[in-house]
This record gives sequence, C-alpha cells and structure tokens, in this order.
Amino acid sequence: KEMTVRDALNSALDEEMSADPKVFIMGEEVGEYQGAYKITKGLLDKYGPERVRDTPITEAGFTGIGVGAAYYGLKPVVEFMTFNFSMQAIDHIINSAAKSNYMSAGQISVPIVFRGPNGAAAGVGAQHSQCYASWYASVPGLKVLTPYSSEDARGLLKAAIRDPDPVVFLENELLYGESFPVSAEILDSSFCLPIGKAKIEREGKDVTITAFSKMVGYALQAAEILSKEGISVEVINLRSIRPLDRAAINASVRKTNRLVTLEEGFPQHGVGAEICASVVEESFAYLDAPVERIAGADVPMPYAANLERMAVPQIEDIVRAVKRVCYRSVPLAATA
Amino acid sequence: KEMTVRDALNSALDEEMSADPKVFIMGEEVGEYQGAYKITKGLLDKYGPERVRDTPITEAGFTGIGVGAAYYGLKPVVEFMTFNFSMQAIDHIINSAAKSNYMSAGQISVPIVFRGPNGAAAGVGAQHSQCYASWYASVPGLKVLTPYSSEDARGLLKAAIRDPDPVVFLENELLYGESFPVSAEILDSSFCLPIGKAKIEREGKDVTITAFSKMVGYALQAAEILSKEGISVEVINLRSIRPLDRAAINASVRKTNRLVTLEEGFPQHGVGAEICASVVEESFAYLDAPVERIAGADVPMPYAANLERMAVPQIEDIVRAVKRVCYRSVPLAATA
Amino acid sequence: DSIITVETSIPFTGHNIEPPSRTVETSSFELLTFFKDMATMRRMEIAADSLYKSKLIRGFCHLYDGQEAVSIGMEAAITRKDCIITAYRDHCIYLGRGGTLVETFAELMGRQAGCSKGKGGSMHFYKKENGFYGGHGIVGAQVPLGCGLAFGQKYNKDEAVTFMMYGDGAANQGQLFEALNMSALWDLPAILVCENNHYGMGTAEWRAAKSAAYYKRGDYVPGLKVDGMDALAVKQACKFAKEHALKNGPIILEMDTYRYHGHSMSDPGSTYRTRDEISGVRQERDPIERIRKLVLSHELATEKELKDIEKEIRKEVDEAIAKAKESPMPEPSELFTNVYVKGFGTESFGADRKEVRAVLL
Amino acid sequence: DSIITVETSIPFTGHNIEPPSRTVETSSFELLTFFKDMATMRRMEIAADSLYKSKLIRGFCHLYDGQEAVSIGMEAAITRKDCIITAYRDHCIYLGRGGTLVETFAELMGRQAGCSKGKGGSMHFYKKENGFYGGHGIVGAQVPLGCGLAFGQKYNKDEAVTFMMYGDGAANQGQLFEALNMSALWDLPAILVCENNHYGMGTAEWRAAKSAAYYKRGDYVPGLKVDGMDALAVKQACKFAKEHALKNGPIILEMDTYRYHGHSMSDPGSTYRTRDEISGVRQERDPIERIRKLVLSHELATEKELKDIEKEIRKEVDEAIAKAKESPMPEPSELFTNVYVKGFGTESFGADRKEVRAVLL
Ligand SMILES: Cc1ncc(C[n+]2csc(CCOP(=O)(O)OP(=O)(O)O)c2C)c(N)n1
Ligand SMILES: Cc1ncc(C[n+]2csc(CCOP(=O)(O)OP(=O)(O)O)c2C)c(N)n1
Ligand SMILES: [Mg+2]
Ligand SMILES: [Mg+2]
Repeated sequence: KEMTVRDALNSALDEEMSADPKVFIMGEEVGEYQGAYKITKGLLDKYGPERVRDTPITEAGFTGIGVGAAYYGLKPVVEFMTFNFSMQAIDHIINSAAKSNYMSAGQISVPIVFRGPNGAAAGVGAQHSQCYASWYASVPGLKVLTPYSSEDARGLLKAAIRDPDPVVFLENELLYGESFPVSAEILDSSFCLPIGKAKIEREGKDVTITAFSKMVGYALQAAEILSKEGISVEVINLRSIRPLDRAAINASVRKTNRLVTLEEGFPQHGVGAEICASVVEESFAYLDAPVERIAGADVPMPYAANLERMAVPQIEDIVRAVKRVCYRSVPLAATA
Repeated sequence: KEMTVRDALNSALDEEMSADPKVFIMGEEVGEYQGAYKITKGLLDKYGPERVRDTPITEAGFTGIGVGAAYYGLKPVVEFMTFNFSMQAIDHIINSAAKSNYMSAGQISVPIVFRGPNGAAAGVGAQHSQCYASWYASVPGLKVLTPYSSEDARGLLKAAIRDPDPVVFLENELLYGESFPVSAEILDSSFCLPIGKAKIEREGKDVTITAFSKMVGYALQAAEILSKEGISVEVINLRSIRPLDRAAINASVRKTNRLVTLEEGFPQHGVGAEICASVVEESFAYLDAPVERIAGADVPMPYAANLERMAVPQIEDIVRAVKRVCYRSVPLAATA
Repeated sequence: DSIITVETSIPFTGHNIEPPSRTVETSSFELLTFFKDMATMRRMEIAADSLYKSKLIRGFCHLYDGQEAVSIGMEAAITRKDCIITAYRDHCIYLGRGGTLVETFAELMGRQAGCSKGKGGSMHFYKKENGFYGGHGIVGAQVPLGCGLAFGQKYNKDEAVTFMMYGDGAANQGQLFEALNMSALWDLPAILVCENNHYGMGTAEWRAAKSAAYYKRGDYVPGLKVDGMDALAVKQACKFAKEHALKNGPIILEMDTYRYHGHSMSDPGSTYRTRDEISGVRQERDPIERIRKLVLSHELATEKELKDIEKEIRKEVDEAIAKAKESPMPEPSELFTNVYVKGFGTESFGADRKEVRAVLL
Repeated sequence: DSIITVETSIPFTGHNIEPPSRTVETSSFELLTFFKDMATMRRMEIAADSLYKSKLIRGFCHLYDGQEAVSIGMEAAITRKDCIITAYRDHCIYLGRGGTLVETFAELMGRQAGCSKGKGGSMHFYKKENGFYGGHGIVGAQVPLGCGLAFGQKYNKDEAVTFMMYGDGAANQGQLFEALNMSALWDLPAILVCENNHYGMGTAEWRAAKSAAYYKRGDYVPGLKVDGMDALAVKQACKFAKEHALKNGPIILEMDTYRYHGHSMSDPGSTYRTRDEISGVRQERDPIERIRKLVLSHELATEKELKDIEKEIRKEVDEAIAKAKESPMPEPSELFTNVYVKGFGTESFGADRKEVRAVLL
C-alpha cells in the first residue's frame, strides 16, 4: 500500500487529535481553507473551530499564544505556512519555548510542535526558500525533526506531538505529493518513531551519505546510479537533526571509512559541517578520505529555473562527490 | 598608548559620522541616555537628534526603518541593546537586508550596520546570553564581524560603516571596559581594517587555535601558559566570520598540523564545526590529530555563578584541549 | 485640454481628520490615459495567468486585476521623487512606476531581460530610479521598510513622501503598529495605503481582524476611507495625503478594492467567496468600466475608439511576451553576482564546492 | 471583621467602557494585610539592592519598590486559578503569588534553594502551582504568552482569567497588538495590565509613544485608567476587569505607578528625571503610606503597632537572607538537567566535550 506524505501528516494529526483532547492546531488557513498545502484537510469539520484555529497573519502573536497555551498544559501544533515566516516568531521559539524548562528548573515544560514546509520549493525566490534546520538544531531545549518518507512523516509527527518538549518539525513542500509504501504497522494508530534516531535507508560498505528531508531521495537515487558502477553506498536518513544521532553516523563511517554530507541549506555552519566535526572528533582515524560536503549554494535563492537548479544539490553533484571520496588518491590513505 | 574597546567603538562612530553626513545611528537609549553601555556617549550632543535617534523598544519596527533608510541611500548604524533582541527583527536582517541586492540584481544595495553586544555577559541568564555569530554568518548577503581588541573595534567598525553591504557587527559587553595598546596609525581617522581577513595574534608552530571576540584573549592566555610547557601555539583572531578567512586558517594548520577551535556559542552548527569542515576539505592530509572543538556548553545559559562558569570555555579547557591534540597518540600520524 | 469636474463614487470617510471634497478635477487626457493604462495592466495580468498555466511562469504569481485603480490613481497624484513600496502583488505597481511590459514578462519567466534579470521573480520587482523599492514577499515587512524610505526623504529634506501598500491581512501585523508609532513620533512623510481587497488569502477580513475599519486602526494617526475602485477618488485621496504627510506626518488610506483572481495561482479564489460576489463587483464597481463610462458620457471618445485602444493593447502585450520569450535565461555566472556589492575577492561556493566556486569581486 | 468603605484616590477613566464606582469595600484585616505585604515587598527589594552592592547578586536586578500596590491590589481581587505573567521585574509578583522570601533571595544569589534552583536568576521566577508563569526577559514577549494562558483557560473551560503585566516601554511592541487582536477575535479572558511607571529604562513615556494613553491603545478593546499607587483602586479595577474578561474578552488596565529605583542596578535612575519628581511621588502617592494613613484614620492600629510590624518584617527579611546564604550553589550536574523533560538518553556536552558530557534522561 502507498500513501503520500501529505496524507501521512494529515492522518498523524487526525489520530493524535482524536487520542488527546489537549492537542489543537493553529495557524494561517489551517481551518476553513483546509491548509495552504492541505495538510489539515478535514480537521476543522471533524474537530471544530476551537481545536482547529485559523489565525490572522501575525506569526509573533500566534506563536506566543501557542507557547503560552503549552505552558498551561495544552499541546499546541503551530503551523507556519512556511518556515520562512517563523523568523517573525523566532524569539518565542527560542527564548519563550526552548529555554523555559531550563530557566524554571523544570517547572514550565513546553509541549508544543512548530511545523510547516521548510527549505527550497520551486520558483519561489530568495525570501521563501531558506532551510532553517541548522539554526534551530543549534539551540539546546529544542528538538528538530526532518521527515523524508510517509513512514517518517507519520511516525515522527506522532512522536513530536506526544513529546513533552518543544519540537521543530521541518517538512518539505515538494515531498507532500510524493507516495511511499506503508506497512500495516506504519498505518496503525499506535505507530510512533523514536526521536533522535537516524535510519539506515540503504546499507552499503564503500561510502556513507548523510541526508535529511528531500535530499534522502536524491541520495538514494545517486546510490542506485553508483551501485551500477560498483560503488556500494550507505544512505543515512538523519530524521532528527537535534538530537543528532552521532552514534549511527560514526558507526557507519567506521565501516565505510568515507563520508559525503548532503543538505539543501546554506553550507556555512550547516548540518554537514557539524557531521564532519562529529566524525573528525570521534572517528578521525577511520577516515580514508576528506569528508565531502554537498549543500545549497552560498547565495540567496535565485528565481530563474537554470540558476535555481544550480543553487540546490543535484544527483550528479552527489555522484561526483562520492566518486571523489572513493577514487581520489588521498595522501594519508596512501601512506596508511 | 592604551584605549578601551568602548572608546575605540565610540571614536570610530564619531569619526565616521563626522566624515559622512549619510551616517546616522538609531536604537534604544543611544541618545539622551548616552547608550545602555555608553558606546554612543557624546554623539547626541555633537550630531543632534536627527542623526542620533532614540527609538521605542520596537526592534522589528526600527530595524525595518533602518533597512528602508539604507535602501534610500543613507548609512544607518542600528544598535541592538543586545543581539538577543535582534531575534525580534531577524526577518528584516535576513529577508529585507541580506537578500535585496541579489533579488534586485544589484538595484537595491543595503549599506547598513547592525551592532551591539553579543553572547554571554555575566549573570544575565538564558535569554540574554546567546551568541548569534554562527546564525548570521550562515547567510549569504551578510558580512559578520567580531572585534576583539581596540584595534579591531576601531578598524572593523569603520570598515563596516563604509561598506556598501549589510554588516552584522558583534561586540562583547565584557570587553567594553578592557584596554588595549593602540598605535598612532590605529588612532588615525583614516584607519580601517580589511573585511574578511583574519589576524595572527600570536605566531606559533605546534598547534593552531582559532578564536573570535572575547575568546581571543583566552586563547592568548592559554598560549602563554602552554609556551611555558614548551608548546608553541599560533592564535588566529578570526575578526570576520563571514567572509571567513579560510586561506589564513588553512595556511596555519598546514604549518602546525593541529587545530583547536574556540568559541562561546552553542557547539552544534557552530563556527568551530565550519572551521573543522573547511580544514578537512582543504588540508586533510596535513592534520596530525583530530580537530578539537571548545565551545559553549550545549545548554541554555544558567544563572548560578558556578554553573555559568561551566557553561562557557575557561582557559583550562583550552589548555587541556591543546595538550590533547599535541600529545595524544594519533593512529594516522603514527602510521604516516 | 479643458478641466472636467467629476464627483467621486461615494464620499470619503475620515478618522481624526476632515476628509477632502468629493469633487475631483480631471481632463480628457487624464481619463483616456487612465483607461489605457488600466486596460494594459488588466491585459498583462490575464496574459500572466495564461503563461503560468503553460508553465512559463513558476512558483507564486499574485495578480492585480481588479485593483488597478489604486496604482493608477496614486500615480496621478504624485511624482517619481515620491517613493512606493509594496508586497508580492507588484507587477502593476511596477508598470505604474514606468516599468515596461517586456521587463515584466521577462522577469516572470526568469529571463535576462527581466527587471531583476530573472533573479527576483514575480514577487521581487524594483525600479529604484523611479522611486519603486519593491516587491517584498514577507507580509507586513514593507511597512517599516517604507517608513524607512520616508525617514530618508525627511533626513535628506527631499520634500517627498512614501506610499507603502499592504493588504487587509497584513494590516494586523505588529510591525505595522511599531512603525506607525515611530513615524508619528518623528513626523515622517509616510502614507500607509491599505489595499483592502477583503481577503487575505482565503480569510475574510472580519475573520482576521476584530476591527476591519483599517483607516481607523492607526488610533492616534489620522485615516481616510477611499473607494479604491474609483481612480479619481484614489487620486484625490493621495493628493490630500501627500500634503498632509509633508506637513503633519503619517496618515492611513484604506482603499476599498477587490481582487478578481485567486490569491496566487494555486488558489481558485472561489471556495471562500461566492461567484455572485465576484461578478457583482465586476458589474458594478469595475475600475476600468467606471472610466469607460466617464469617457463615453463626456464624449471624450467613442465606444469604437476605446475598443480599438484595447485591441492595440492586446497587440502590445502579445509582442512584449514574444520579445520576453526571446530573452535568454541568465548566464550561469549570474548565480554568484550581486550577493554583495563588494565581495573582497572571497570565494563563494556552489552545491558541489569542489566543482563550482567563484571569486566575489 | 466589619466592612469599611473607602473612596479611591481619583475616579477611574474608561475607554469604550463604563468605569466601575470609586467606592471600594475593604476591611481592617485586608488593610493590615496590604500594609504588611507591601512593607515586606519594599523591605525585600531594599535588601536586594544591598546584596547586589555587596556582589552577592549578579547580572541584572530590576526592583519593584514603588509599584507594590499593583501586585497587592490585583491579588486581592483574584484567585490562584487566575494566572499572572510578567516581565523581568518579577520578585514581588512572585511573593504576591505565594512565593517565599528565602526562595527569592536564594534565587537572586543563584543557590539551590532558589525558586528556579538558581538556574533562572532575577528575571526568571515562576510558581506554576499558584498560577505564576514568570518572569520573562524579552520586552513584550509575555503579552502573547499570557494570551496563550488565557487561551488555555478558555479551552479548558476553567472560568479563570490571566493578568499579563507589561511596562509603558513594552506597550509599543507590535506583538502586543497582534495578541490583542486575536484575544478579541477569540474572546479570551485576557487582562492586559500596563504598569505605567512613566519610563522605559531612561526613556520617558512621551518620547517612546505618540499616544501615551495606554488604556486607549487597544483601540477596539476597552480600557481603564487606574491609580496604580492606590491598592484599593487596583483591587476594584481588577475585580471589574475579571468579570468583564470572563464575559466579553480582553480589556486593558493602565496602572499609573512609579518605580523609585533606577531601571536595573547599573542605572542610578536620576539622569532622566529629577530628584524632586521622585521625592514628590514618595511624599504624595506612596502606596504604603496611603494604607498607613487609612489604617490610622480608621483607627485599626496605632502608629506604634505599624512600626512594630515593620520591625518584625525587617527581622524576617534578615533571617531569610541568612537562610538563603546557607543554601549551597547548585550541584555541577545541574548544568545538564532540565534542558529537556525527556532527553532520550542522548549526549550533551560541556565546553570541553571530551571531558564534560552527560547523558540526558
Ligand atoms: C509573514 C508572512 N506570513 C505568511 C505569508 C504567506 N502569505 C502570503 S500573502 C498572504 C495573504 C496576505 O493577504 P493581504 O495582506 O490581504 O494581501 P493580498 O494578498 O490580499 O493583496 C499570506 C498569508 C507571508 N508571505 N508572510
Ligand atoms: C526586546 C527587548 N528589547 C530591549 C530589551 C532591554 N530592556 C529591558 S527592560 C527595558 C525597558 C522596559 O521598560 P518598560 O516596558 O517601561 O518596563 P519597566 O522596566 O519600566 O518596568 C529594555 C529596553 C529587552 N529586554 N527586550
Ligand atoms: Mg487582502
Ligand atoms: Mg516603564
């Protein structure tokens, strides 16, 4: 059986709302319009306007209200139409949500989910294409999840809503319409994935690729191409950027001895940089080649189709980088 | 001759305002109160309220106004009382300032400086202690400067004000009162430092430490201690986090073969991670030991003095890390 | 060209201010220009709709048809020393400020000849030399930015004003209230133009605002409610507002207007409002038809002459599209230009940094 | 305990609402409690000032002396099912909600016995079981947060209200207007309490606000101006506001009050206002002296008895300080607790990650 990511998210919301009356959803166009991207379709009809709350276009205000409601013990799911708009509310996400449990020595927990599409879509230009994974995942107190497949979407969103801490849940608009196979287990309403655990999407022995969100699909496609050339690629779907599954990443690199990191966001201080640092810290002696980093170009997102294509990783970029880590003569490897 | 960082900043502002009538300063308490930290002392008297503009406590609004004024061709210097409050205005810094020149293909340049104290101070708790260097420096379109000494403060602030692009200028409250020697050249009103160039604060041959802002002083103190134990440390004052002086960092590591990165901010996706990735990418074969990363603890800033001390790097942390990279037996080095 | 005197459709309503007179002066030339310019805008937006459907325009595309009188009336009252800034619904504002059809279509299709060389896209048009500062995608952000332009005008003693356009949805944004307070404290020549088309995406004004009287929302700042479907009323109001702003600081103009299209191309625009509502506005309040009637009733042109103008416009638009299509995509090297004005010779990176990098000059 | 009837110092002024009567009912017990509680707050803040000067308190420290009547009067009108949220000037609000002197001083000195175990500091006090939600350092942020608490009260049908306190400086923040609009749209039981002490740091209200009539700044939301130095007026207003909010949604209470100290410890508080202004308020409007006079004029206690109470308080405060000083600094392991409620066994790092790391449970 197959299910789109959109339906996976929708069903996860539906099931958690039905299981826990404290769960409610708020955001722009989530109700009568059925969601700007239809993730909340049908929920207003089913749960009514008290629990599916259309808001004005006032992110700072409604995010603050959501966080306050979480202080009070409700379990809000706050939708940002896209995460670009979360910048208007970022002070509440960081200072009001992430830090409260710590500042209050555990008195004020903040069980809230901030969700919506993140990163590049198609043709929407510089102000609507930013990836916020590395920013949010730098902040202690937050958990940051990045689903790829329908399994991820269902399992991680349910985990996020049940979690007692603030979770930033980064979806991808271009994945909403994609279908993935789903088992009976995944479809069961009790299904839930652990936070902080990566998934080996494809096992391999020559090189490790770490990826999250849409880039997992690209990594898998690159791995398929490379397998035909005799290179066995292990693809890690990070699923959680904070906590980052350092153990899984390092275990894989200790096996393959080579690493390519992949992400759509800006490169500097990105997820790839952190993974590189983590592997250098914990598995330096196992690295047979320099870590290769594939990331969004270091420019604001251009609109023109040809430039936009250059601004985000393409499968050929991944293939090329993998070949470099595998074949290039590396002085250290040579002497080892 | 000596000069405090406060006076260095104040004199730089004064000179640039006197040189260019387009330069004005705005922010909370910059005028009649003479600056919350007295950086703008005397400027209101000298330049009047049109050019030294006290604002209400409305960061989103006044930052937007500043950026708009820069669109129009003025050269605003926007003071945040601390950079923690810049989160209320971050959408304007990123979407309105950093991206405009690109989106308009060069029509709308944004000659603006955002400045104020950044990072940990003393005893001000979780909401007033965050370091924003890695966030801002991840964004193409911004330049991010981090002065340490009075020379830096003068030279970089003057460069920032004269620069045609948006500059995020991260000061440190605990450095304001520190004095540094200044030469006649530094005191000359024509003095200016290049953006994007690091400074070797201390030459050494055994290990490289990269640092910025207050941590440069800590690195220098650690280097002094280590020199007594026969370890020669090269200390790089990054000065600019974006553009990052990758050439200077890599040149140093190619000489010393060992690297410790140092910063006060959160570790994940931090400046240290980027520097580690950059060195792995460009100088992997030169590394004789895993890169060591010293950073702020991965927790919100606690208030209690003992915990706060544990939450930011101390000189003994640096000394310990340097010893580890220098003495630890590294398998790769051993086989090389 | 003799002066023609016309009454506005309805009286202005003032908040904390005495509204201007309903009697507007115009001329044959002005009315015919209004007609031609609005018809061009209308045709341009309809053509953009088709280009989008044939996948030549990507991403978002927010059309202005129905709201033309706001741009046209405003331009008739001001000069190009005055500044305008708006949101993402910017194609016609750009045209009103002297942009060309070719630049518009080329930008929409992401071509070199576009007003932002194809790098900005539909939401990011600018024409700085004529006082147009964009083209902004973040709801509400353009209001403080516009107050900043007004700050610049006052700082430079330019005796000019800035019009910042925002929607009924944007009218609830906090940064608007922050900017308004500072504009009032500092007497900035800032004119906040709320284009109330009664919906922010799929949300009717009253569902998003406890008080949908946007001209009153400035509280201590005066406001004026204007029929935004009547270009002459808009002209009168903007003239009045400019005089006010130069002397007394900020003022809010609420333009009662309507968008015929959905919010952007993915919105059919018919789930949250009735077809009757839309056709009712078209029949009774259409800004172009209002001018057509005035032209005919004053016998400034015949029905046939107006139809010929429209035919001519159709041709112009088609020619512009053809020309825009001839313009090539940007050079790949453009990926790295304009990140900075001054790049200091530092390196910038593509997705595969080992293969694609550039030195920023 | 018989009922005593008192007139408030001045009448209330309403905005979009009929104000309550000036006649307030109180009792001997209430007046003596007001006196004792306010005198305790006053003494506590003076003691904090000394502790700061002897370097036992670090960082910021925002004192409440002068404003005590706001907390005291509010508490007299509400229950602990009602919520309160405030900014950084939070010590006395905490005390009013049932916090202790020892917890206060211990937190100020960063000790284990502090209300946030020493991890929050001066600006971050909470007492959730009594409906006190902090203690927030970012100007304005507590207002939407408070509306969120009110949202929760309404969602849970708790028939309780939330008081969110903010300063005259904070009153210009955009997020306040955003939250107010939603509170009004959704009829939230939200009471916005503007503690107008006439200065935001060094900025006089009129320099930061075009309209300093904060009780009117809600525009379409009703408001009431209250003498915040008169605890009985505050009580009357809060009672009135609670009834209103439960039935009709949000309301703004502007409390005209005064802070005697500077903004925080680094501000002498004397560069932007005259010493005469401060001593004038002390002499004519001091909230404790007002109650003292009432107690004496109604012969509820003698001057000597009141002095004895004050002496007693002095002792209590000194004892609390001594006790707080005995409390140790937090255990080093506390660095890593409370980052999450649920840490999933992931590792967290100290500055030197190879030496200091912890598993988060
Ligand atoms: C801060 C922010 N939030 C949400 C959006 C998504 N969005 C784009 S336009 C829009 C509706 C705006 O309505 P209105 O202000 O009435 O302008 P109109 O589109 O009617 O011209 C929304 C919600 C955005 N661009 N920015
Ligand atoms: C967003 C933000 N900007 C600036 C500050 C610094 N700051 C702290 S308190 C304060 C003054 C607030 O004045 P007011 O709201 O009148 O409250 P009061 O201190 O008088 O109680 C300022 C500017 C801050 N904490 N948060
Ligand atoms: Mg609208
Ligand atoms: Mg105040």
